[in-house]
Amino acid sequence: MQRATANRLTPYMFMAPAVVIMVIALLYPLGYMVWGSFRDWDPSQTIGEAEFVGLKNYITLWHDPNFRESLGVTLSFAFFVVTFEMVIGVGLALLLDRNIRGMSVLRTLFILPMMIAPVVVGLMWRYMYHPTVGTFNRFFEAIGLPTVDWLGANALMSVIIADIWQWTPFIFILSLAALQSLPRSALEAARIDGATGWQQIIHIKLPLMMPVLIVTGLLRLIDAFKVLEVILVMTEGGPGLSTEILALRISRTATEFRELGVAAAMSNYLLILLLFITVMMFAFTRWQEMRANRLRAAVEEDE
Amino acid sequence: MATSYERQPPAFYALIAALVVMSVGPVLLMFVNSFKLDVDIISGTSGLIFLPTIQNYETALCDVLWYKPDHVDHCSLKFGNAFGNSLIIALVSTALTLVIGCMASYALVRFRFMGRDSVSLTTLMVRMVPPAVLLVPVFGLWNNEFCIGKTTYVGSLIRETFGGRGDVCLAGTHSGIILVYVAMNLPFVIWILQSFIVQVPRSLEEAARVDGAGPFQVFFKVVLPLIKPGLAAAAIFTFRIAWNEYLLASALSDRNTKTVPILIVNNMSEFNVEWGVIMATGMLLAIPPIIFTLFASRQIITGMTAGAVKG
Amino acid sequence: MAGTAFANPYADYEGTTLIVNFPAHPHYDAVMKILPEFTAETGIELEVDQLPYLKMRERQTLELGQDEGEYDLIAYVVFSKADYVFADQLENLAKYFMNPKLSDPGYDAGDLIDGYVYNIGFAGGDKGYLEGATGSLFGIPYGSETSVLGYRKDIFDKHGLKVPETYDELLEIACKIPELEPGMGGLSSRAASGHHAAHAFLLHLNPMGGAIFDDQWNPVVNNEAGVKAAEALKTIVDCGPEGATNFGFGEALGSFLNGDTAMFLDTTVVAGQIDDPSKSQVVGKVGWALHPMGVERASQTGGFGIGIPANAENKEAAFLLMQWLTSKKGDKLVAMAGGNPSRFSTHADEEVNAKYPHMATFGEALKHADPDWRPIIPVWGKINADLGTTLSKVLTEDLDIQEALDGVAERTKGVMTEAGYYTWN
Amino acid sequence: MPTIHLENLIKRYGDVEVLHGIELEMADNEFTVLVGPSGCGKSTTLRMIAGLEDVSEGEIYIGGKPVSRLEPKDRDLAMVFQDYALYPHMNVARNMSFALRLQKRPKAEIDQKVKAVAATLGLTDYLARKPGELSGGQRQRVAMGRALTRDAGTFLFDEPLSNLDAKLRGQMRAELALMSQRVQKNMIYVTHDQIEAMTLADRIVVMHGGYIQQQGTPEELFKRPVNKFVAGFLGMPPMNFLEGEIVERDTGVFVSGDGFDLQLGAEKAAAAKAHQNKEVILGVRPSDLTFDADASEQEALTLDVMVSEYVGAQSVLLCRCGPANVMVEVNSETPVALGQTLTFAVNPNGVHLFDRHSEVAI
Amino acid sequence: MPTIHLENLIKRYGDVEVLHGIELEMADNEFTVLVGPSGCGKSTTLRMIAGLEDVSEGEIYIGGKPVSRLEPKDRDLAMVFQDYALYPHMNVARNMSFALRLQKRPKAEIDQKVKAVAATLGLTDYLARKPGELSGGQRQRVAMGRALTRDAGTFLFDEPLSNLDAKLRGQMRAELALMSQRVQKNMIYVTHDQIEAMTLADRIVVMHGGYIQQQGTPEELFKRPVNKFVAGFLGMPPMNFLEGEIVERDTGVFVSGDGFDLQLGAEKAAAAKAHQNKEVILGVRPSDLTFDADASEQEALTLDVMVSEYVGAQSVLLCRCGPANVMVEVNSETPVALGQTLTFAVNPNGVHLFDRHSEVAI
Ligand SMILES: Nc1ncnc2c1ncn2[C@@H]1O[C@H](COP(=O)(O)OP(=O)(O)OP(=O)(O)O)[C@@H](O)[C@H]1O
Ligand SMILES: Nc1ncnc2c1ncn2[C@@H]1O[C@H](COP(=O)(O)OP(=O)(O)OP(=O)(O)O)[C@@H](O)[C@H]1O
Ligand SMILES: [Mg+2]
Ligand SMILES: [Mg+2]
Repeated sequence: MQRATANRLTPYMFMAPAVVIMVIALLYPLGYMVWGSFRDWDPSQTIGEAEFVGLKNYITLWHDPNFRESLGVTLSFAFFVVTFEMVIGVGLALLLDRNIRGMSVLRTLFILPMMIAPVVVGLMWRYMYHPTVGTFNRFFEAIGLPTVDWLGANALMSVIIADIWQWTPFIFILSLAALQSLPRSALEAARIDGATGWQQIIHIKLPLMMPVLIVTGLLRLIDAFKVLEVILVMTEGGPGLSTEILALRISRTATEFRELGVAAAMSNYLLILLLFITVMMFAFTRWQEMRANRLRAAVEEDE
Repeated sequence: MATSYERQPPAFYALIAALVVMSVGPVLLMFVNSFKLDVDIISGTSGLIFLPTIQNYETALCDVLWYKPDHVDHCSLKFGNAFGNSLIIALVSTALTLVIGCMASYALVRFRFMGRDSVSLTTLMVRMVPPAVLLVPVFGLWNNEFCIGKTTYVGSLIRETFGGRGDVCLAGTHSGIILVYVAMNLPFVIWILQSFIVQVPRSLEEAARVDGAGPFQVFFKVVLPLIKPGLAAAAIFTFRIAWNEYLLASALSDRNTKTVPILIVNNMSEFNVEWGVIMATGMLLAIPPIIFTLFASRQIITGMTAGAVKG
Repeated sequence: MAGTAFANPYADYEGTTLIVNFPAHPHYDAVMKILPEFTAETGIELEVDQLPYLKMRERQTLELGQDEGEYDLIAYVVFSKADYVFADQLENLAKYFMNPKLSDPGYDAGDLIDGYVYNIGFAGGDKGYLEGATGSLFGIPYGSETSVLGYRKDIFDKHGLKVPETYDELLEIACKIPELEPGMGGLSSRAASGHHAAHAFLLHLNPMGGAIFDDQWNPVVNNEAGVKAAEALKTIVDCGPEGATNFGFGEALGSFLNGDTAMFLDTTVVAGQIDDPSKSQVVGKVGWALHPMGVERASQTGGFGIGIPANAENKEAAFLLMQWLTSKKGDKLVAMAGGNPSRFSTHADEEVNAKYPHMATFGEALKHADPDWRPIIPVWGKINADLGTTLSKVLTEDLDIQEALDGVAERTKGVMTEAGYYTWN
Repeated sequence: MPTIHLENLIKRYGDVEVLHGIELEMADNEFTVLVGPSGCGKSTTLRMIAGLEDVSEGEIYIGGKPVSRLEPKDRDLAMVFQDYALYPHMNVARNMSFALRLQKRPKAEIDQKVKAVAATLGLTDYLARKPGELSGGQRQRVAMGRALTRDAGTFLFDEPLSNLDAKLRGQMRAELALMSQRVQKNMIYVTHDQIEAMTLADRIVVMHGGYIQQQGTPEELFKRPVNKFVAGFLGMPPMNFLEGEIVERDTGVFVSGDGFDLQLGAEKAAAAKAHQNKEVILGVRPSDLTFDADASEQEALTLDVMVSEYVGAQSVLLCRCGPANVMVEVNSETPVALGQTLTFAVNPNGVHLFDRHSEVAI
Repeated sequence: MPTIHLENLIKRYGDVEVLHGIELEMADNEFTVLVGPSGCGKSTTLRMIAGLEDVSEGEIYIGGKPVSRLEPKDRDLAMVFQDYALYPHMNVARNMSFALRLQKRPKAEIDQKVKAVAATLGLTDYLARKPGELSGGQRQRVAMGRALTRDAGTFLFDEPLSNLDAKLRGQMRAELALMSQRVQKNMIYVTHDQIEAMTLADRIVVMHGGYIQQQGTPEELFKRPVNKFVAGFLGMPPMNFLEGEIVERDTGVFVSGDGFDLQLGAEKAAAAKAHQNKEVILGVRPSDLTFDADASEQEALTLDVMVSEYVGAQSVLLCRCGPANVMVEVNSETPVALGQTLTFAVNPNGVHLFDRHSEVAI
């Protein structure tokens, strides 16, 4: 009998350490932050001293055009970044999913960009984007192309490119790992069934990788909303607000404007947004499962 | 058994080469620059027409060098020390995160239990908090809540042995930073590993259970080895994040627990961007994670579960 | 006993270790070189925590918030003064200067550059953040700077150009250079979104006779002086080196060091780098002149001061260090080490001038230093940011200057109301 | 070793009920074989005994005490899985020794045990291989070996020999038979193979569609199947079924249908009488039909040969008798022409009768 | 349909050589069955033909042209895997229709085909299930179905029936036999089941340890095995082997050993003469030993019964003849006591002789 109870406790035993740590180190501060978002909170005050202002922070933000603008920037940034990285990353993984000599070296080469400290990456790209001495424009000049005003007119694009460069490896590695742990026999069967390389990818590999891909995309999305250092170093959000994504604005609000309350409120907006996306995603997958089941039921009906 | 390598069309290699150039190019540039004087870097003398100098590395490593390079008149960078901190923090936190993380995700995948979904969603949610916001509360908590009063026995003991003042707090200690990193990376690990654990054939676990393995034995002896690819991937990222994270580290570390990224940032006052030194430090900083990746990515191998079951 | 005490005021503090928080900044790099001397002389150990100044500010905000802080002495940026004093986190220096055991009679406070002192040290006087009847001293300027005009002697000689005295001349020459020297920019100024742009604008605002606020805290940036300043900035950037629109300080200076521009109008701290062959290609080719005048001469003042945190552990010792650093002796040492002195005497000192010919000019510039070139109030950060982004739009997206500034003024008004500056009228 | 008792065991997957109340009592160290068509619930039953599927309803008793809440490891049993379920990251040796290593047995003992089992399974050369590098049969043997190295109280086998060749199968069967006598253990064994079932079982349990059809000694089931399904399921080639009805004549009781008219032996007749003129199904095993040209009408079937299958010593003839197909075996030497009509004597004790509707034996 | 020709096929895994030069020629739409003990290389051969394992040496010709460099899809074949290899994410229907969908066949046709095949395999109720929710046998049937829905030029089966019960197996066998006649295709079929091999094969190929031992029609192999291995491998219960030697007496040629002294029939004698006094092995199938109390010394074996196994209609007796074990079959009715000594007449045409060293048939 007591075994049965032990049995029931197992999952909790497995969960416990993770839960404890996250509660201490994330949920608690998180609550702190949510609580703070209702106060007019200056970094040199402790939260206790800060004056309670209710929803004021949220409302002011809602009407603040700058906030909206950078929300827009954030969304488009996240969208492009994630889409491109998914496509390139998965593509690369599919390309490298074979055993050729020096594979692990190749992999490492491709992961390299991710391993450089963000600040340095930022500097590096800022350097390469430099209008005159920058690598790109020098190259363009060399081959007689018109130079591009990278961090000026096309700042957002430039930032996106840099981020893609740095974070595609993330998708790449995870999808590669997923690919490698697919059931080989199913793939053999597919080859016998006359599937071309493409068809194998579309009908077998991708569907079987889907769980990993969804999660990966989601995590990447979340991170895309949090990119900070690279952009900070590259453009400091400029020109104008054209690259001031929310994370950046949040940290500026916290440090430059010294309005922690507002910063907190801002990140709560961000949080809500992300939650919304996430829940939508799950809702969608769930819905698909349900549909599949219903179909199944239907079929088993008319048998 | 010797694996036979597939031969590939030249086009394939061409493509790969191109991609490699794209991804490695900037790093290469950075590498080259780290051997230039700032003056050459700024003037962007591209290509390799310059006389390489190790000055930058000397500056970066000035506190570990046995001799005193003449161009540095005082050694502002405590690289050696910081490097040590980074290593400890990154390794420990990665290890912890992986173990704890995959236990949790195993529970989430294999067991149905109260509040399962809410847990898994919460984990994701906490991942969404921008560090910029965590900064202030965490700093407050680490300095005030998570402390041993200096009056208490333990506290006073520590103070006597290690010196310092005020209560003994998480802030400024390795464990303080490690704790945050573990927490930060857990959601990621948990979520990634879930999708790998799902793919482990259940009947293997069943076999183990019949063979007399308890839940933990099943997990550590059967499941864990089979999700190596996932683990490796996860490890790479956790390590990478723990290694490069700047914001929280800068808030939680004191002068003796600084990590290398902090050094770098501190080194670039906007009045005087020391390009060379930063590049050099950047390169040095990149080496450990690269080595780590090299080893980890060997674990990402095909056919872990070959021959396990029919189906 | 007492005899020794007289002999050595530092005796009581021998062996104590001070933890000091300095910015990563050429001046303080110079300071680092002279600190060993202090330890040698006083037996007071030092541990320095050097941070880039924005980071330093964050760090301090967090540290000063604690009831027991780490730092005994901090260098702070001018605009932190308001916050720290307001939050009661800086020691009022009065009680130390009053303490005979501590204060050195030979310390000639009058010799300190008053512009700096008022700007950086004082609080509680006029407008709340300046000197004045109600004001008192919370810090001492250290590593403070002013704006001067650097120009390429060789270029100017080559084309027989005259060093600009007024803004009109400045702008004219700035735009003539690119024609004379193809590929070379006139004057390299920072312009990147954020505080770079704002700073560059303010650089021209006072000379043009403008200001952010009038005495009733009403925003007046959008008066025609303001517009003139903005136009000046725009002209400069347009005639500047390629891609100047998103230059930060780094690029701006970079292009000057690189010989891509003929003039550089900004802080004095760059002098050191310009003469460093490992960084610059224009060593010895640069001459210095006063910040050109518009309707008046008004060179910017800025940089750092040093003060004692309220939650410091060894305040007396900290004061001693502070006093030593800013004493005539210390000041000269720093100057020789390549820092920027904060005493008139040092600027005049021929030994210093021998080593750094430009010092005289700098000293001259300081006479025109304007302590109130921008308000030092808690909400400034926000206004500054807004100003910065808006100007950046002006420079990149050709937003009309007048309406841009009107916008700033309006939003500023909002902020100020919010912050309660109009409670009395 | 403990008795095992299944009490009204029910299993549902979602709302599909796949086991409808299994009642089963297995005596000490009895060798029980579960047979039944694919998908009838054999594996499920086995897995429930092992504790791998939870019990939807009913209870399992091992040695008298209810175990359906216990973890598998607390039920003291070893199992061979239908889909091998080998640990892909361990080589054969480690696969087989896993359980023992968990029990922290002394190294020497483990080695010796593994070696011994490997030898009997002919795996000695493969001990160092990973499952991925083995052939199907070799994998199955490893799975088998994993169970045999244990000395658990109960052994569960789910088609442990299905991938082995006749020869090897024969050997393993002998091995098992020996083992079940030597070590006194309970064995529950799922198989498809007639011969295996017949030779190994102390008792055979025939399942169909989630129900138990009949259980008993091989001989019982073979001689006295309780219904048409069991009769048809056991025996290779399968029993022949012919539709007919009981007619009583003064000469005796006959079962007659399209193409035959057969007199029943004494005691069958007695049983049949009750079913006067009822529609029945006549069942005769090929082995009860012997080629005999001069057998009399009412003790024989006359069949038209359609197909002749060569099966080594014997040939199987597929013939027609009226509307029905009938299989018979003849010695391969007997010359047979297709389309030829032959008479086969019916062994009177080999006659089975079933009610045509309930399909229950008469 | 194309002929298939394996030319000196060699396969190495690392440095383990598992196939040593397979030579095989298969005529148009011939039904070839590969049999052999577990691990002898059947699957490997099949997988090489399919193009799933690359050829270490030698060449494969399909319809005359070398294919060993071709992708599987370009070889126009369908295959059933020993380990099912179902697509875990597709339900049964989609699993079976995958190939057709790839070929962009019209929806209607696909449905109709799938339905048809599912019906013959008894999978109709499971079309919507995912493989994970199927029983072992059902999975195997799906694997089978996947091949059958194709109309490829060549069909490869790797033990497609090993998890099915006798009944179903019988049906499927019939199905296959029919199909192989109806659709004119090449079939290469790996099995362990004697009966399957015998009944389905146009030609049987016996493999052992990576070599082909013998190939030919079932009857050939059964009647004239070229060596002891083949003789012992085919036939259930297996052939009995007794060590003895050839002795020529004036009465005729005898093979005599410990416990027997048997006169050889005419043509065997002729063959045997050459091997005067050579050490040989006498092989007799149980089916060639018939219980006959009054058979004469030199045409019979006298055996002591040790074990009696009940196998339905027949019982198998395990007896001793001198040092050797001998299996015989008797009708279950014949009363037999253990330890009893019985005489069995030997069918003179059922006598096989092998050289004791080379084990080659004489
Ligand atoms: N990947 C591999 N690495 C090394 N050896 C292997 C590998 N795969 C198979 N073998 C060996 O090759 C031999 C032939 O394997 P194969 O699967 O062809 O046997 P099989 O005839 O199919 O046996 P079964 O009837 O048991 O399936 C076996 O001894 C096996 O151990
Ligand atoms: N996870 C599941 N969900 C739904 N139905 C299932 C599941 N697993 C098995 N079944 C069904 O339960 C029935 C019994 O399955 P089981 O595996 O016990 O059959 P079996 O007797 O072992 O057949 P076989 O001899 O083919 O292995 C089958 O019809 C199968 O389709
Ligand atoms: Mg089963
Ligand atoms: Mg095989």
